[in-house]
Order: sequence, then C-alpha cells, then structure tokens
Amino acid sequence: MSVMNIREAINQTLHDAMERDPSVILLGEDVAGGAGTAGGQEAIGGIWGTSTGLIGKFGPDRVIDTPISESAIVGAAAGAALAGMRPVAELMFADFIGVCGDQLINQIAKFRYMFGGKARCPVVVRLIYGAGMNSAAQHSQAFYNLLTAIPGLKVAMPSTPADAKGLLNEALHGDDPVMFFEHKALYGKKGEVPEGDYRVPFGHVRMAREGGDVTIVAFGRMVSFAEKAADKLAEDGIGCDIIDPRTTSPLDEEAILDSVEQTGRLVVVDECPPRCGLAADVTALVAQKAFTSLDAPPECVTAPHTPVPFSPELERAYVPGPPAIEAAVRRTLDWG
Amino acid sequence: MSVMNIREAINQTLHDAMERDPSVILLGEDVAGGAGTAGGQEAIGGIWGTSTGLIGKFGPDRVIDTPISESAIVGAAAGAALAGMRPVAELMFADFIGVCGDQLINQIAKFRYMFGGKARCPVVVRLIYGAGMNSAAQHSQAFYNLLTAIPGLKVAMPSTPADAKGLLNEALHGDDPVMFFEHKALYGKKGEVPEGDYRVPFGHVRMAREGGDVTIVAFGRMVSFAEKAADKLAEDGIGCDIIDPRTTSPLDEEAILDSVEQTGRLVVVDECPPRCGLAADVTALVAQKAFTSLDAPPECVTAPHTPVPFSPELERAYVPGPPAIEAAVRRTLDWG
Amino acid sequence: MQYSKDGLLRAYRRMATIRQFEERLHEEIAKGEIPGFTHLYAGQEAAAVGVCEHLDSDDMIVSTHRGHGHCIAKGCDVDGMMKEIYGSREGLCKGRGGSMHIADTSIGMLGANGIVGAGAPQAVGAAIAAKAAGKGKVAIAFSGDGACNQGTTFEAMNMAAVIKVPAIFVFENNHYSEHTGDAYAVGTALDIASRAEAFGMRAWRANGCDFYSTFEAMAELLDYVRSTNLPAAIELDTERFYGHFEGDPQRYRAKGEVARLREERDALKSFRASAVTKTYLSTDELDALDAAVGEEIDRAVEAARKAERPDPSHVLEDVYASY
Amino acid sequence: MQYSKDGLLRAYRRMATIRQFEERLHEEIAKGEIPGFTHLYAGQEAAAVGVCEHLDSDDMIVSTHRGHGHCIAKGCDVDGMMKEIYGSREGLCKGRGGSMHIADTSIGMLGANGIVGAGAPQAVGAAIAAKAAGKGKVAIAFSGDGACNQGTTFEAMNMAAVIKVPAIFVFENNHYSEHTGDAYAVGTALDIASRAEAFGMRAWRANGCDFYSTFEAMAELLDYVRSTNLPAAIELDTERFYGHFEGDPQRYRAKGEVARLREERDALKSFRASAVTKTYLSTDELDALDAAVGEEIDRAVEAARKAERPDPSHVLEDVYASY
Ligand SMILES: Cc1ncc(C[n+]2csc(CCOP(=O)(O)OP(=O)(O)O)c2C)c(N)n1
Ligand SMILES: Cc1ncc(C[n+]2csc(CCOP(=O)(O)OP(=O)(O)O)c2C)c(N)n1
Ligand SMILES: [Mg+2]
Ligand SMILES: [Mg+2]
Repeated sequence: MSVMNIREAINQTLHDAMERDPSVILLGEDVAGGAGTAGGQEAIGGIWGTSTGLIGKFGPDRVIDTPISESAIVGAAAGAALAGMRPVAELMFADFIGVCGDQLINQIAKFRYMFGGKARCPVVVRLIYGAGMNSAAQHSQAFYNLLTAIPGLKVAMPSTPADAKGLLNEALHGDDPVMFFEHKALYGKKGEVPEGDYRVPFGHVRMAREGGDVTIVAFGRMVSFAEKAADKLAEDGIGCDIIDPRTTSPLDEEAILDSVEQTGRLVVVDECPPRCGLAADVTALVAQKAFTSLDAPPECVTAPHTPVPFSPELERAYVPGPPAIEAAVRRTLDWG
Repeated sequence: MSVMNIREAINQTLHDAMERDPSVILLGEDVAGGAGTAGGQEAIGGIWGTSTGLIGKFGPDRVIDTPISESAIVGAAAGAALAGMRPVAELMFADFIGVCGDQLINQIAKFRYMFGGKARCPVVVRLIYGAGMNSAAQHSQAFYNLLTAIPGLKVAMPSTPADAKGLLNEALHGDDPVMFFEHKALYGKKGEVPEGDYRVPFGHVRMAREGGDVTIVAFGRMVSFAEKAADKLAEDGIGCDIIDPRTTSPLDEEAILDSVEQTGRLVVVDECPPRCGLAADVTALVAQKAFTSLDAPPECVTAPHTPVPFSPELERAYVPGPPAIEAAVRRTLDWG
Repeated sequence: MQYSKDGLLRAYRRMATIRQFEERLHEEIAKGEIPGFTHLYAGQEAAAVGVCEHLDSDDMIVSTHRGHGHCIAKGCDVDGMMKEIYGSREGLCKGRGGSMHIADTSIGMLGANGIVGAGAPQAVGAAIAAKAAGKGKVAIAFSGDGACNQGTTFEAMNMAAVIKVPAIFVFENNHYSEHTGDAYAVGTALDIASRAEAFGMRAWRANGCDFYSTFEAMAELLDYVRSTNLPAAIELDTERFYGHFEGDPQRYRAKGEVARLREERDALKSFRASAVTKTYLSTDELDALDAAVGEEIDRAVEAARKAERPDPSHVLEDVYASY
Repeated sequence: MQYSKDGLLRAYRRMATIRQFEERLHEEIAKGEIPGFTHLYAGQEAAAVGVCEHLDSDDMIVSTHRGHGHCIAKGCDVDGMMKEIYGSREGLCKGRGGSMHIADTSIGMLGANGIVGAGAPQAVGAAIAAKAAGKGKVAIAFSGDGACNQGTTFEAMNMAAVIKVPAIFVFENNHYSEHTGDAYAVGTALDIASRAEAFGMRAWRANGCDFYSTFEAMAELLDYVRSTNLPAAIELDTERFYGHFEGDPQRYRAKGEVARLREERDALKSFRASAVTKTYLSTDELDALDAAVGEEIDRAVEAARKAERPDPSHVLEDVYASY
C-alpha cells in the first residue's frame, strides 16, 4: 500500500500497463504536449498530469499527440484495437463525446456483437468530466448517463485512488471497450493504493459506508458529498448505507437491492440532470425489483434540467450537494 | 379533416410552413435529391417521400441538398437559426446523431441558456428512427432517450398523422429547438388530419385509450403495439389506459400520474434498450410521485441491452411486441 | 509491368466472383428472399481487386456500406458472406450484421460500415498497429465520393499525415452519393485526390473500371507507403451498375446511362480484352473461370437458403466478451 | 489603400481596448478575482480588428474559446463583457456563459464557443441567412490553427463551396493549439489557406499582427464575397502573448520567445509606427486614446466588481423559450 492521489494512481497504472504490455498505446490531444514546439515533448507531461513521464519512457510511437480531431482519435483507437492493440484514448473533456459520438456509440460499442462475436475492440476511453470549476456549459458535464445507455460499452467512474487504479487496470486487461470517467475535481483526492497488479472487477459496488437506515447510491464525486451528508445525519443517529457502484455498466444490481431490502429507503445522487439519467435508472430498478421493501418514495438528487452555468453562485446551486442529500434522506425517513 | 398517412401529413406541414413563413428552410442529404445529376432535382423528391414537391415550389435556396456532412448540416441549421431563420434539418437516420452530436447537445441545446436567454435557436431536427426493417445495428436505433436527457432540447415523436402534423407545426411556430422523431415503420400509417393551422401543444399526452385497470405508457411505434395487446386483454375484460406522451421533453407528468393513481398499475413500453431510457425515466417518476398509488411493481417493456441485430428472427426478438406487453400487464394484475 | 498468369487468373476470378455474387443478389432480392437493404458493388470490381491483389492477410482494410466487393477481394469466405446476407446463424457474423456489416478480422478485413466516413479514422488506427508491427504492412480505408465530404475522412487524412503512419485512402469515385452527383456535392477545386494532397500526402489517380490501371497505380503507391511508412491516397474513377440500394428507382440517371456504362466501362470486359490481346490468357480459360464462379455462387445461395436460422434467444449473445 | 483618419482612430481604439482588456484580465485573474478559465486574445488584435472594421451589425461572426477580441471588435458592450467574465447577473449573458460563451446576436455576434471547430458550420448557416436577406451581407467563422484540424471545419468549407453562400473562414494561425505547435499538428503540405483552396474557394494570406495587412487583404476578400455570394478564406499569421489559458506555464515556448514577439510582432506598436509615418495620426492622439481606453477598462472592472451577483434561483431560467 502507498498513499497517492487519483491523478497519481492513474499515471502509475498507465506506466505499469505500458511497461507490461507493448500493445498498450495512449493517444489524445496534448497527452504528451509540446510536439512541434521549442520546449519539446518531455517538458509538458500532458494537460491533466495523468500522463507525466510516459513520453520519455515509451516514446512518440506509443504516446501519440494528435491534432484536434476527436473523431479521428477515437476512430483510430477503434481501428488499432481491431488490429490487436489496446489503445487508451483521452478525451480532454467528457463534454466532447458529441464530437466523436459515432465512434463511441455506433462503432466501438457494436463491433463485437455486429461482427458475430469474433472482433475484439478493447479500447479504453478516458473521459475527464464534471462540474465544480466554473468551466461553464461545455466543459463541465458528466454525460456518463448517455454512455451507460449504450449496449456494448462498459462504464466506470472511480471515486477513490484505489478504485482508479483497480478499475483502470481491469479495463486494460479486459476485451471490452471501457468508458473510464475521471472527475476533474477528484484528481487531488488521496488514499491508499494497493501495490502490484491490483484489479477491481466491474459490476461490484464499493460499500463506502454501512449504516442500515437509508440506502444512498452515489456516483463519482457524489460519493464524497453523500459521506458529508451522512456525517451530519449520524449526529442525529441516522445511519446511511452509502453505495458507490464504481461501474454503471455493468451495474451491481444485487448489492443495491440487498441494501434497500434492509433499509426500505433509497436516495440516488447523480451529477447529471434528471431526465433519462442514472438516478432514474436506479430508482426504476428498485421500484421494479424491491417493490415490497420500499417504505417511502425513492428520492432522486440530481442536477437540475439545465445546462451547467458559469457563475460560481449558479454552479453551486447546480451541483447536487450535501444539504440536498441530507434533506432527501430526511424526507425518506419522515415519510408516511 | 382529411385522411392521409404520416408521410403525407409531414409533407403537407412542411409545404404549409414554407408557404407561410419565408424563413423556413429545409436542409439535409437528398432532401430533394438529384443535384448534379442528369435526372435533376424535381425527379426525386427526397429519400423518404416527406419532402416531395418542395424543391419545385421553393427552389434550391430553401430546399438545400447537402454533402454527406451531418455536423455541417446541423451546425448550419444552428447558425441559420441564430441569424433569424427557422431551419428544418433532416437526419436521414436517427442513428447518425453520433456524427453531429456536438451540434445537438452542446450547441443548439445550450445557446439560449448560455447566452443569457437572448439568443433564439428554433431549429427543428427531423430524425428518422426505429427498428423493424432489418436495417441492422447502425440504421435502426431510436435514440430519443439520449436527446431527452439533454436540457434545452424538446423531443417529440408522433404516432398518428394528426399528431405528426400538429406537433411539427407547433415546432415550426416555437422558439425552441425540437428533435422530431419519425418512425420509418409508421410513415404509412393512416388517419384523419385536421385542416389548416392545426397545432398540438407540447407536454400534453394523447389518451389513446381509457380502460381503467392498468396504465400503459408507450412511445412512438410502441403505441400501436400497446393497442394490440390491449385488444387481447379486453377479451378477458381487462381495460387499459394507453398513454401516448407525444413529447418526452417536456413530459406530461400529470396525466401519467393521474392515470396511475386510478389504476395502481404501470407498464412502460419503450423501443430503446433498458438502461437510462424512458422506461426507467417514467417508472422513476411514478415511483417517486405516485408511490402510494402503486399496487404492483411497475413493469418496463423495452428492447434488450444489445445492438439491433440484422436477421429478421433476431430483430423480431429484439423489438418489444404485443405479447411482451400483454404479459407485463398480466404480471401487474396477478401480483401480490 | 510484368504480370504472372496465375496472378491474372486469380484477379479475374475475384472480379468475376464479385460480379456474379452481386448479379445473383440482385435477382434474389427481387424475389424477396433477402431481408434489409443492400448496396451492390457491381461495376467497381477493378477497384477492390486492383487494390487488394497487392495485399496479404497482415495488411488490413476497412470498408463501407457497399462492402461485398472489398470483402471478396480481401478473401472473405463467400459462403459465409452469402449466409450472412441471408441472415443465417451460420453467416460470417452469425446473422447479426447483414450486408452492411461483414467483417473477418482474422484476415485483415476489419469491417464494412453503415456509417459513411466512419472507416477512415479506423484505418489510421490499424496503420498505427501496422507500423508498430514493423513488417511493412499497411491499412487501407475505402471511401466513396460521398464519404470524402464527411469530417471524419478529413481528420483521418490529416492525422495520418501528422503521426506518419502507413494508412492508404482509396477513394472510389462512382460519381454518386445516393441520389446526388459528385459534380454537385464535392466542392473540391480539382479532384478528390487533390484534397489528400492538400493534407501533405502523395496521391495517385487511376481508372477504377480497369484492373491494370488500378493495379499498377497501387503498385507504385504501395512501394512508396511500405518503404516510408507514410500515408498516401488514390482516387479511382469508377461506376456502379445498380441503384444506390436495391429498390432505388434511379431517376437521377441519364437515359441509357447504365447500358452505356455496361458497354464502355465494364471492368470484366476490358480485362478480357487486354488479357487476351496481351496473350497471357485465353478466352477459354476465362470462360471456364466464369463457369466455375457461377457454380460457386449457385452453391453459396443454395447453402444460404438451407442454413440454420438464428434462434430468438441468440439475440443476447456476444454483446460483451465478459460481463 | 486610402484610410480615413476616423477609421484609423476607431481601429486603433478597438485594438487598444482589446489589449488593455486582456492585460487587465491577466492581472485580475492572478489576484483570484475571476472564476473559471480564461483564454486571452492579446497579440492577435490586428486580426479581429482588421477583419471586423469592415463589418456592420448585419454581418455576422462566430467566434472561439479565445473570443474577447472578436467580441470587442464586433462591438459588444465592454462593460457587459467584463461583468460576464466576472460572473455577474448584469453580464451580457447573465453570468451563465462566462469568458468562453459571450454572444450578442443583436449586433451579429453569434457566439464565442468552447468547442473547437463548432463555429465554422454555424457560419455557413448564418451565410445562408445572409444570402437570403439579399443585401450583400456575410458570415465569418474565426478559427485557430488547431481548429483547422477538426472535421467540422472541413465540412463547413466544403458545404459553403457546394451550396455557394457568403461564408468566410478566417484562420488565425498563432502557431499553437494549446501546447502543440502548428509545425506538428497541421499536416497540410503548404499552409492552412491552401486547404481552403483545395475545397474550391479563393483564399488570401496576411500578417495577422499588422492591421494594414489584414485590413487590406480583407477588403479584397470582402469585395469578392459580397459581389459573388461565394465563400472565401484567409489565413492570418499571428501570435498570442499569453499562455493558452491563464495559468499555463508555457513550457513549450522557446526561451525569450514572448519578449521577442512583444518586440517584433506587436500589432499596436506596428500600427503606431506606420500611422505616424503615414502622418494620418499623431503620437499624441494615440496616447490620448490609450488613456481613454485605460479609464474605460478601469470603470468596467470597477463596475463588474460591484455588479449584482446571480441568485441561486436563477439557475432555472431561460432553458426554454416556453415549456
Ligand atoms: C453518416 C452517414 N450519413 C448518411 C448515410 C446514408 N448514406 C448511406 S450510403 C450514402 C452515400 C454514400 O456515397 P459514397 O460515399 O459515394 O458511396 P457509394 O454509395 O457511392 O458507394 C449515404 C448518404 C450514412 N449511412 N451515414
Ligand atoms: C472539440 C474540442 N477539443 C478540444 C478542446 C480543448 N481545446 C480548447 S482550445 C484548444 C486549442 C485550440 O487551438 P487553436 O484552434 O489554434 O486556437 P487558439 O487556442 O490558438 O486560439 C483545445 C485543444 C476543445 N475545447 N474542444
Ligand atoms: Mg459514390
Ligand atoms: Mg492556435
């Protein structure tokens, strides 16, 4: 075990994977940075600090700075994967899935099925996502809901450094395309990370906390907000189960249902707007499969049905926060 | 009133709008057809028969055949709308939203909000969608779930000729961007259509049937399948409320909740795969807001979590059909 | 250029296979035997074969919605293709793909594609893999005159030039994208190949209705690409003999256009003419090949008709490798 | 070319306003006064102003993430911009857009855009509207050397050429896209303008650090576009004086690069030099303008600091015109 933040955990995992497996390549805009400049590529180390040191070790044939051409980036990753490689494509902002959407939803997602199960397309797309930095409507979105909706894509979103390593490493060993969501506001979050070839299987929740009175299912950055809310509630003797699904596709339905069967109460916390999102998805799951267990109406705590606003005051109102979660939990308990 | 099919209703509405309002233009691939060929543009009349006769009447400055460049098509529509026009952009297949996703989800959807409420972007995007013609994974998708998830877009999907006219006409009068979904298997469906400037306001369901025992919410082509299932159930004296939401954004929550409050039973029928879709969306709505009314677990009848397969046998298994709806209704009645 | 007799016979057989495969599909589709919608490649045989005769199974291609010809030229199993098009469980893609989605990655056929322009970036990625393998292999994207207007195609060309990989962009200009003429839809000042040149790569031009012309230009191009690992492009002037898809009334055609094309621009005819005059091959040999191919196609259709149908339960298979 | 004194003073004032606006933001951002991330336009003033001085409010522009200069040049209210960048309720976009999303459609400024390459197709649509209005108006897309690699930019150029509308593609080549040099990322054989030519449109080239050079090339270009309703392009060789965004450590720069650029490629300096030698304007007049602009910017910052903040409840406004 060593302590590091999520940025470092991702960086380390990429280093390890590229070391271990020569078919792993990284491509994206400024993943090294500095190509064609006086400063040169080793000076930069990527925009987000997650690819630091890679170009020096593995060179420009494996750490590929690209033009601003997201369709070509993801498309090239798709083609390289069909040809036997394991490409990691970086989308500097998850907001850019619209620019390369077809390669995600009609290509990578469908090859295996459409081509009769023989083609293999193990692309890992790293999507840097999320609000909280006043980056406004086109650089703050979460969008994991849209990709969770697509059969053929797996979707992961770690909220701890250990899971960042474990899930990314798992993705880099699997044969399926994985959409790997990294929250920009979580990069600095620290924690213990197991050494070596540590993997976290997809489709298994992390029980972030066990409390027994209410089930909170929270995604990505929302996990820590749920924890804050739970701390407050604990002062009043209210115990929360906090479930971090870690992957939304596959989703560990059982763990969620098990918890709700105990607590009878569900609060889902999602950074996306409410319509056709994961809050609805999990709520519908529970309504269908744990119908008799529910003692109160399920609660969805989500962003509002608006674009992400720029101004700090507005963005704070936009992002679901601990107070909203706390209130929702109390509503489920006060109900009836 | 006159009787026509959905194709004709759309064609007539486009004719009327272009006649009435010189700022209405139509653009897309082969919306006229025949540009740069010996046959000439009037010979073709569009791929789907929905734009027949337009080029002859309104000429190539208003009925614009484009190169195969969906981003430029929707982007040009966006720019023309910001500049004061009312463009109608045709996406030959809804499956192509990935190719022009950014213009839909980050541009058209956000201008009004992001630019302080002053910009107006009344683009109508016509998306031809749906399975049932053995067109395989990349030409059969519904995808209205993905666009319903996006704040700033309105989403309509008529299932009758009258609604096709009324909703399209409404879209062409409004100041918001509208994603208008036309099911290819419904084009030939006939019905009475009111004359003149007939409009159907968004956010109001059509009660396709009132039965009182079970609430079926069905989208697009699924409405007719729900009707078939309801005919069968009627033989056993089971009465179904069939709700055709007509627009998924805005969604007429009240009408759905009212019906469930009466029936206590909900079946949602959606042509999309199950994750983060409208079946989950409506189920979550009801679970939250009509919790005490539900007498049985809600049922979601959707496509499976797979791409659309080519083979007729497989596609039939893929598309939710009357038997699956009937079975779901019976499950809600037999429950407990 | 020197040709071997075997090589020429093989090329002819491939072209004849494509032609007969497509002509036969045209008939069977008219009978209502085949589900979905189908884009026939007849008329463009010299393009697919003139390109692919240079390749082995380590070289890779990505194809289009009009992919039967590329598949056959690259060596896909004709029986498996026919079964796929019929939607059989025994098809190359288990009946899940159909006409527009045939692939066999094991022989470097990375997939036909229903999305116009989606393939070109994928060829760039395959070219990254080809370069990494270090054996002078290449990756080829087939695109049409319509696809050359899709942003992805441009991005792919630029990226291939920037990252310097052996990607080859083959533009089959059959002068139509669906119902629209290239004279309208391609804004290019000169020709499609000149677009590739504007991205800083070398480009060739050839007659895509003539095997020799395409084959020889590709020989030069491949010499260049295999030795430099740099991208290149070629524009092939070619024709399609059927509609955009089966069922297309083709009202955009000039009167008698198809008859004229079949007279003047038939790759099989022109091959026969030159092959015979150049004395490598006799008319008898070619006739014999035609007959053999005819039997092969008959057998393929017979087999496809009888092949196992998918079971509804199969719909859930193979979405993921593991779940 | 003949210049009027008023015209030159106006152009200088606009350029000085952009420069001081950006220099001041640079200071205020360092103090932590301003939320979000901000891309400064300083160094490229001659480009925005050299283009926009030809336009009136019926001509339209679409801009980029680095949009302050375009906004000011097109006539956006400087106070309103500053308030927007501060995130105030009184900002041009009510604080919902911020630095990257300033727009004022009422004066033909159709929007800055955070998505690289998104603007070019929008300019094609605006050009459709311009052509329909029939008054010789144009629509202009500003793009960078980075944006010239985005598929949407190519599609837009092709479509403008095909449908024949007065769209103008202005490429501001400041030689960097984020941390990458154009020497790497632009595969183009010749220059960016040559890409536009490959799509069949006329293209110009000018010095985007020199007002006269840009202005004169644009005069020619606009004559051509307004009279033909055909698209055109121009590549402007220019420089950015700050990082890609505020906070960028700029490790990709050569040693002393910015100092050299400020010495040799400063549009305000070069304007002063020629303006004075050409005797239209005196140094005093320009100094007075600088001072006036300085006060205007002071007032704008003061006002932005004091302006009303949004209320959390405002988050729900204006998503739709009607719901
Ligand atoms: C992204 C996308 N847009 C539109 C279509 C519909 N479509 C299918 S084929 C085609 C024409 C393609 O023309 P071209 O590239 O010249 O190929 P050809 O059909 O001539 O072989 C179009 C528009 C599509 N499949 N994908
Ligand atoms: C589609 C998309 N990809 C990537 C980015 C991230 N990004 C913002 S600005 C920029 C560089 C743009 O370079 P250029 O077009 O030269 O404009 P400049 O910054 O030099 O003004 C990048 C990559 C983005 N905003 N949108
Ligand atoms: Mg073609
Ligand atoms: Mg630049």
